[in-house]
Amino acid sequence: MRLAAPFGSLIDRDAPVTFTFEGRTYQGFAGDTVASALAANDVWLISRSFKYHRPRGVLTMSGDDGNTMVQVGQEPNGLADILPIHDGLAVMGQHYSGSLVADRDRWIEKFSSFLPVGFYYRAFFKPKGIWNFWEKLVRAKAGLGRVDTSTPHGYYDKAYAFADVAVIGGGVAGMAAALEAAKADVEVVLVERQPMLGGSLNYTRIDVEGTSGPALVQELLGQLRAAKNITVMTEATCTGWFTDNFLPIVVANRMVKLRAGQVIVATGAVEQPAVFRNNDLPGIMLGSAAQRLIRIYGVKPGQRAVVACYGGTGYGVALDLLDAGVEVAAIVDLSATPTDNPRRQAAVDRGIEVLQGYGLREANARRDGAHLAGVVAAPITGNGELADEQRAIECDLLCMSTGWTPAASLVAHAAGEVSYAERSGSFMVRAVAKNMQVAGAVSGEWVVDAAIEEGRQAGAAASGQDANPVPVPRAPDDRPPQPWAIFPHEKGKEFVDFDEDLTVADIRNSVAEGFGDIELVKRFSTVVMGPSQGRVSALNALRLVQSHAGRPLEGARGTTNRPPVTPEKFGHLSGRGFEPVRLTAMHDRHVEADAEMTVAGAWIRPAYYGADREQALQDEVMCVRNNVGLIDVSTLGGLDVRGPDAAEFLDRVYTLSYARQQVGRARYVLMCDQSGTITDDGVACRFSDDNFYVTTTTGGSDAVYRTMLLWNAQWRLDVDITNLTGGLAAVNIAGPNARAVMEKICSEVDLSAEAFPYMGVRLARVADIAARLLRVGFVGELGYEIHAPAGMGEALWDALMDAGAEFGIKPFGVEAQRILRLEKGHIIITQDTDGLTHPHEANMAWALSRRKPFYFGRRAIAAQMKRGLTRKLVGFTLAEPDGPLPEESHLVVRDGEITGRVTSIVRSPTLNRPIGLAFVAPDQSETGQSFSIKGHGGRMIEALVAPVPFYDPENSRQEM
Amino acid sequence: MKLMPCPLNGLRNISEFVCGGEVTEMPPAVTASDSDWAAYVFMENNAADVVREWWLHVTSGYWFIAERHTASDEILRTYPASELFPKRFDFEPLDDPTEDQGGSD
Amino acid sequence: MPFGLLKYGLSKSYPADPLIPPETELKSTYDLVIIGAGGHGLAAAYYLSRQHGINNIAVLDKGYLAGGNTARNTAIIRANYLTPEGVDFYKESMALWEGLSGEFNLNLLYSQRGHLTLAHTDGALRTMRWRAEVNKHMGVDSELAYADEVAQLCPQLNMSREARFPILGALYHPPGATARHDALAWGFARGASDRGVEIHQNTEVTGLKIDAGRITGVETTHGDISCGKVLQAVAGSSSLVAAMAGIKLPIRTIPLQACVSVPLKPFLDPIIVSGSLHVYIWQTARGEIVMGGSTDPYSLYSTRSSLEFKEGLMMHVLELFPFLGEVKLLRQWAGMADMTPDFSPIMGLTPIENYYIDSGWGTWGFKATPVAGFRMAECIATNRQPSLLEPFALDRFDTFLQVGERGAASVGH
Amino acid sequence: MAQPTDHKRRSFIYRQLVSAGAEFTSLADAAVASRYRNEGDARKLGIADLSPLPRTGFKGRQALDWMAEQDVAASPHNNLANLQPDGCLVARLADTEALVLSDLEAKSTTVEKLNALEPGVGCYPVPRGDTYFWFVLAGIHAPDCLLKICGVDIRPHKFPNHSIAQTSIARLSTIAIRDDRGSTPAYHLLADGTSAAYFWSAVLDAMAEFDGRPIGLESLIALN
Repeated sequence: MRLAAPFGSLIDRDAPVTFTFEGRTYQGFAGDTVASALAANDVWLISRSFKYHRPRGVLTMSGDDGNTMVQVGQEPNGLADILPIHDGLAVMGQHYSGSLVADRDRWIEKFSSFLPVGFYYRAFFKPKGIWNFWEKLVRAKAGLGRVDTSTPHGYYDKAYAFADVAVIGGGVAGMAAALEAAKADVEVVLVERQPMLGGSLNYTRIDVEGTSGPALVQELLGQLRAAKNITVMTEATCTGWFTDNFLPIVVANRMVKLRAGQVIVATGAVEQPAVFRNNDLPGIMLGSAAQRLIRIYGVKPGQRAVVACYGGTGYGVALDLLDAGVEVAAIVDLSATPTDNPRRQAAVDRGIEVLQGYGLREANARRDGAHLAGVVAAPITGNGELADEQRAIECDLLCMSTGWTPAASLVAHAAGEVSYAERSGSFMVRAVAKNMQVAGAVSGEWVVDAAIEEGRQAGAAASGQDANPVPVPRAPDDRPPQPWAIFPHEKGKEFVDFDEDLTVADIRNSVAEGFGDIELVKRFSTVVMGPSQGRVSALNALRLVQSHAGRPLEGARGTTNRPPVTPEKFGHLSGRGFEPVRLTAMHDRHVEADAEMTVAGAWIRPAYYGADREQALQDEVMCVRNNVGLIDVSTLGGLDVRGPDAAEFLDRVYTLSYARQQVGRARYVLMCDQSGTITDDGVACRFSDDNFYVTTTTGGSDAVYRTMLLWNAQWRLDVDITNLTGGLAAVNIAGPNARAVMEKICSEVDLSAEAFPYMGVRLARVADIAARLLRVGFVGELGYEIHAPAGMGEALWDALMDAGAEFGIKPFGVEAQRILRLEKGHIIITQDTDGLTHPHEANMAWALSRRKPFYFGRRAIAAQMKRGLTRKLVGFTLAEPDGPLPEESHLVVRDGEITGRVTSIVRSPTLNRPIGLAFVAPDQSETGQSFSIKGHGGRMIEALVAPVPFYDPENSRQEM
Repeated sequence: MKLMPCPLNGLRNISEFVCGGEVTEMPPAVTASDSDWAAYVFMENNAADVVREWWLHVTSGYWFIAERHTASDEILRTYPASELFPKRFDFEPLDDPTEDQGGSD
Repeated sequence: MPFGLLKYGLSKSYPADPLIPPETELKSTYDLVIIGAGGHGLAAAYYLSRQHGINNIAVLDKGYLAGGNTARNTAIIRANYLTPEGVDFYKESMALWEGLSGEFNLNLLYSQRGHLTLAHTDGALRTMRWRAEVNKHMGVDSELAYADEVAQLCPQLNMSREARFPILGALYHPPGATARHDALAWGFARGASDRGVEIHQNTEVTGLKIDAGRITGVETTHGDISCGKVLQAVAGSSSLVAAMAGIKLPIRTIPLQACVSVPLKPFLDPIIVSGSLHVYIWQTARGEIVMGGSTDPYSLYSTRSSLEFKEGLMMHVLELFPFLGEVKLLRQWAGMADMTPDFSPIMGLTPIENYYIDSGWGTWGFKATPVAGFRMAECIATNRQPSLLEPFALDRFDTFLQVGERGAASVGH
Repeated sequence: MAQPTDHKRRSFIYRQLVSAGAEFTSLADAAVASRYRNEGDARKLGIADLSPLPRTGFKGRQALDWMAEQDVAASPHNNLANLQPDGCLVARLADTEALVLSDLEAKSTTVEKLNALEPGVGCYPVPRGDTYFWFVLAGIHAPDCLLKICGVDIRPHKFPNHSIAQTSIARLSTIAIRDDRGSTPAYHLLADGTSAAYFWSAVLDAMAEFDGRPIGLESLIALN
């Protein structure tokens, strides 16, 4: 039922909102959460528990528990108590079979005595493999919300933000901290997860009249509005602390990543439930939850209430209940003796019966089991012990105000110290990281004025106005420590962890199993592992574990607190999902030519042109062999190495030697790593004494470039290295007609074999585009690589295609190139080599200079050769050319032993027979030797070692 | 995210950088024993202590040295490589270089 | 109602048989001290006492039982490695795994869901076929699955050709399994202590006593111990402990992070791994999605969490499963991985006599726990390098002899 | 009206510009998008493609000295740009490297002049006109927009005019130079030309929330 104003500070009664829950239509107001709106409609059953499917409802009203998890549209596990409603919102309960009200899985609880903590470790494993059967049943019952595989990829993004001082928590302590910090000329950001600032003063009652709290908030709000350099973020959740004060803050569909010089944690405290039989029934909630319902949402939390408490807070709850028209049947005060507190006096004056020194034995459910019907209280005779005499009290609402724990997650993430203190009967922040301050309830300061003062001091310290703040002069904390609000019951069902349905016995039994450490109890019992991550269970769990394990509570730590503070959507973490793509200057020409594109790291390249792959490869290969083809090789890396020491530098980096290389010539380059493994290759073109242009493999340029920079930072040679990869478009025009085509558009250089021989390089204009001409070729035909400014790449491509049109020039893709190079016996690094291949294994001893004191891998290669070769890369053909074709990576096997593998194989269009490269044992590597390949279905295929190149062994074609 | 004080670019998110591993000394390239060389290539101090490391600021292609504590992740100091490597380094030549062409044109 | 549970309902006394033995006083001498009460150390103790009758053993840990990588790993078990030596080794491990629940009388939730290692490039496809061929040849069940088969094995995957990194195929490993990582350690702990082995938590080794190249004892925070032999099994601290013995290792210790979602109803059966996207993902019996990726970018002795890890991982998880955007991440954590140059462990004898090492597990030590314990026990009992461990000996690096797993280099687990 | 394909040198993304309704004008040796149908509001937020405009770079131990000898003065500090009398901008990226950007109307001849010379040992030209695309993000929302994809604090009060950030923007290695147009914040963005199409769409995505759209060179010049 709704209460009249001024109750309901957040709801807009002029803005009704219609939504559905479990298919039924309900009405709430703008500002309502799902749970508050349902409560206003007297709907208290919101969810079902994880293990026993017990009815669950509102507990904290602050999103700190997992009792109100619902399915909201395509979002599973939404928290109804903080999830705002809007028109048309469709909410469903989750984790039940049948309906939420009549959950057919309630039977499971009947067997609870057979399902002790960790029961699944005790059974379902005999005979061997049977778990695979049982697991399906367990899995079906486990889990909570459903994920809908048709859920669209929502729009989430991110933004960076910066502040000198970030204040997390917009309660009075946080507000005061922000105001004080802002007095220094610094940027302050104040982050509050609720829609409004003020924190607990928006709902708790700190005085008899219940007016001073709201007044204080208004005053501070006024000052905040006046301050210029404070940015206030509401409905903004800081989900964690990361190194150097990097704070993810979730706002709507964005994750803001706030970098702060100083962080002030003013996140307050979380009220803790009492532990007694049936303490999880709907209708049993925290005192603060009832007050949130009354004051923030204007909802009457029940008709007849009992308040369990100690100290003053609970009496404030009782007064609020009375003001809200709730009958307060009794106050169960757990403290042995009355505290002298005006709110207590007022409650007594207003005729509320106080059961002093009483505890809670049990709660009883309504006949349908879905709501609280009454509680049984009894005098406390010791820690968790109750006298036999007892009082049964009818009520539909029980407010628990029996203790708090600081919301210190951020302090813990920053490796501050949080541990149990007997003095307060709760966790306490003992130490905080540098560049972090704490203020208010999170630091154990409950007195409002002192919390504000503490906030001011934190703000001053954080903004550098006060380097080392003196500890806040606190009024001597005369409050008694929080009571031991755990009352075991012989019949059990006293829930310590609502997420996991764990009772006192479960914790006790975990300790009895030998798990003395809270971390081990967690792993065995899953306590604090559920959706609320121990926010309302860690305190009671630690109390029980330490007492049962006979370990001291003072100074005891809970389980490690890790991010996120509250669950984060994958979408928020992913954001837009930036994944850079590199396209060559001719990319669109390929697409226009109907190329099938393929991903090569960051690059996207043409695999082949046309729809029919087989035909395309055949045509492309034959066009290169018999006519002329054009391939885009812009993805090859290009590095300029310039300076007097350029040759010396290449000598140290690559395995061959370059000191004597002539200007105008290209020479192969091979790079190994320090362990002797081949890592990259290309050619080095010497355009002048102190200028080499070096190419790398596709995707290799960054690594090679970085390696060069790193080593020259140590060698200090007089060279400069520039990565031109993206800046140069490159094509390879190859085939017997390549020269004829080139002569049409490149008149500056004599292209004749004599003037511009194989492995020659020139600078010349091609189609009036300044270019580097390389007479090198991977494909084994007369050919030219043309490297030209990327901005003119498309024009270059067009010019070559036009010039070649009369010859029937065709573009060819990476796949045809792979075939062509294989016919020519060239290896592809990372295809024909692997993570350990050294040059000798790849038949490249010829590429290893023996007159240099150093190149990467020199010593490692020599050392490995002392062991002798263990494998060798050879060319091969098949004994039955028309027999079945093995595939790449099929194994070479001898007497059951793996001696190698096929690295490349193809049925050569040119030679019209299978050819390939394979690793074999050294003693099977002589030309003509036969070896066996284990093909499809394990069928052995005989192969014969063949000399490479397979095609044009005299190299007459590429040198013509 | 951790911040790295780059000598060239100032305080930056560490995701802008690549760690090049500990700064180690190369044994004499020609005269060192195989096992010394193996140790140089494979073995790591991997100490839980302040370690001198190579770091690269990727966008600017700038390698520098950082002194970082590998347990606390605290970066105590960063500076240009020239501070550790002030002058040109040359390898002592092979005593009798075999007369091969090291590959042919 | 399985019989195993009846007794709990019918008897008031709990528990029938405590999982973890009560702590005892630390003695001043043992035949063997095992440094590290994680899965590997406990497994070695278990098999030493069970197979070799050696039980005068103290297993020491600086923290709580199995609180290191045993409690922080990906809980994935597979044998689909690339090299014959690797496959042989993990094959034996899986064989042991299958019998452990019965042996321990403890359900390890060993669950064979099938394991898919996705290939997004033809190069990766080639590597997957290579692994499949080696696996099959060695008697391990693996097959190369092409896109259409992958779509059938895991219909939830985004198989769009338009994806930034389209899925071309996968290495399918039907016996790929998961298990309850903590339970494994408890089983070995109980099994070992039933045979007389002592486990001492919160007992840190601060020094090693070495006399003429021979180990003679250890110094601990609870006093010195003299012993004939010492095994170090301390993933994440291998270099630091080895340094006490004057041994340098080819190891870089790098954090490996992982995270878990809020529980969901079952929607994902197999284990999905993508090397190029650095993602592994599977759903636990509780319904949580367990996810991880590659190791952190630089070495660090810390289990701190980082935001950038989650950001990168979730970006790629959503590429594979675009419909998970509304699902929530519950918790993240980190372990410390000892990375070796050849992505293979370092096990067996060391230059120090009677000092044995079990290290270098990188990101995949969990699945090897039984076999590592079994073979290290043999190594310690016989003081000889078992043939199965030959390829993984520390001295391999002296001669630049690396294990070839680097060929399959990608996110492992 | 000129077409991008009238010239051999073309913007890396001229097709995207055409489909965005660009009209082109020939400038130097290429065609630049001078205006758009349904053009964005340059004062609020717009992005312009200046890739066709002249620019160059020099590297090497002597690079800065050599440029000084040509009366092209780089800033004494790294990561700071220096406006030259003829309107071109010299961005000092390191002790050994600088970038030279033409003025928006390409009146400056500095780039042309420098490229014509042949510096000696220790100073090496780098064809930045080809290695980098060149976009300008301008408007009062430009800082907020950049903060969605850039981790460096480039807000005007923290990042003075002519400051340079060599950083990762939308996960692409980018050089960002603040160079306000009159009172309007503006940032030159230069990065690997082969990723121009990717970057263009990533920035437009980030601009959408501010109703940012492509703008032509004309409205960029008009901002002064």
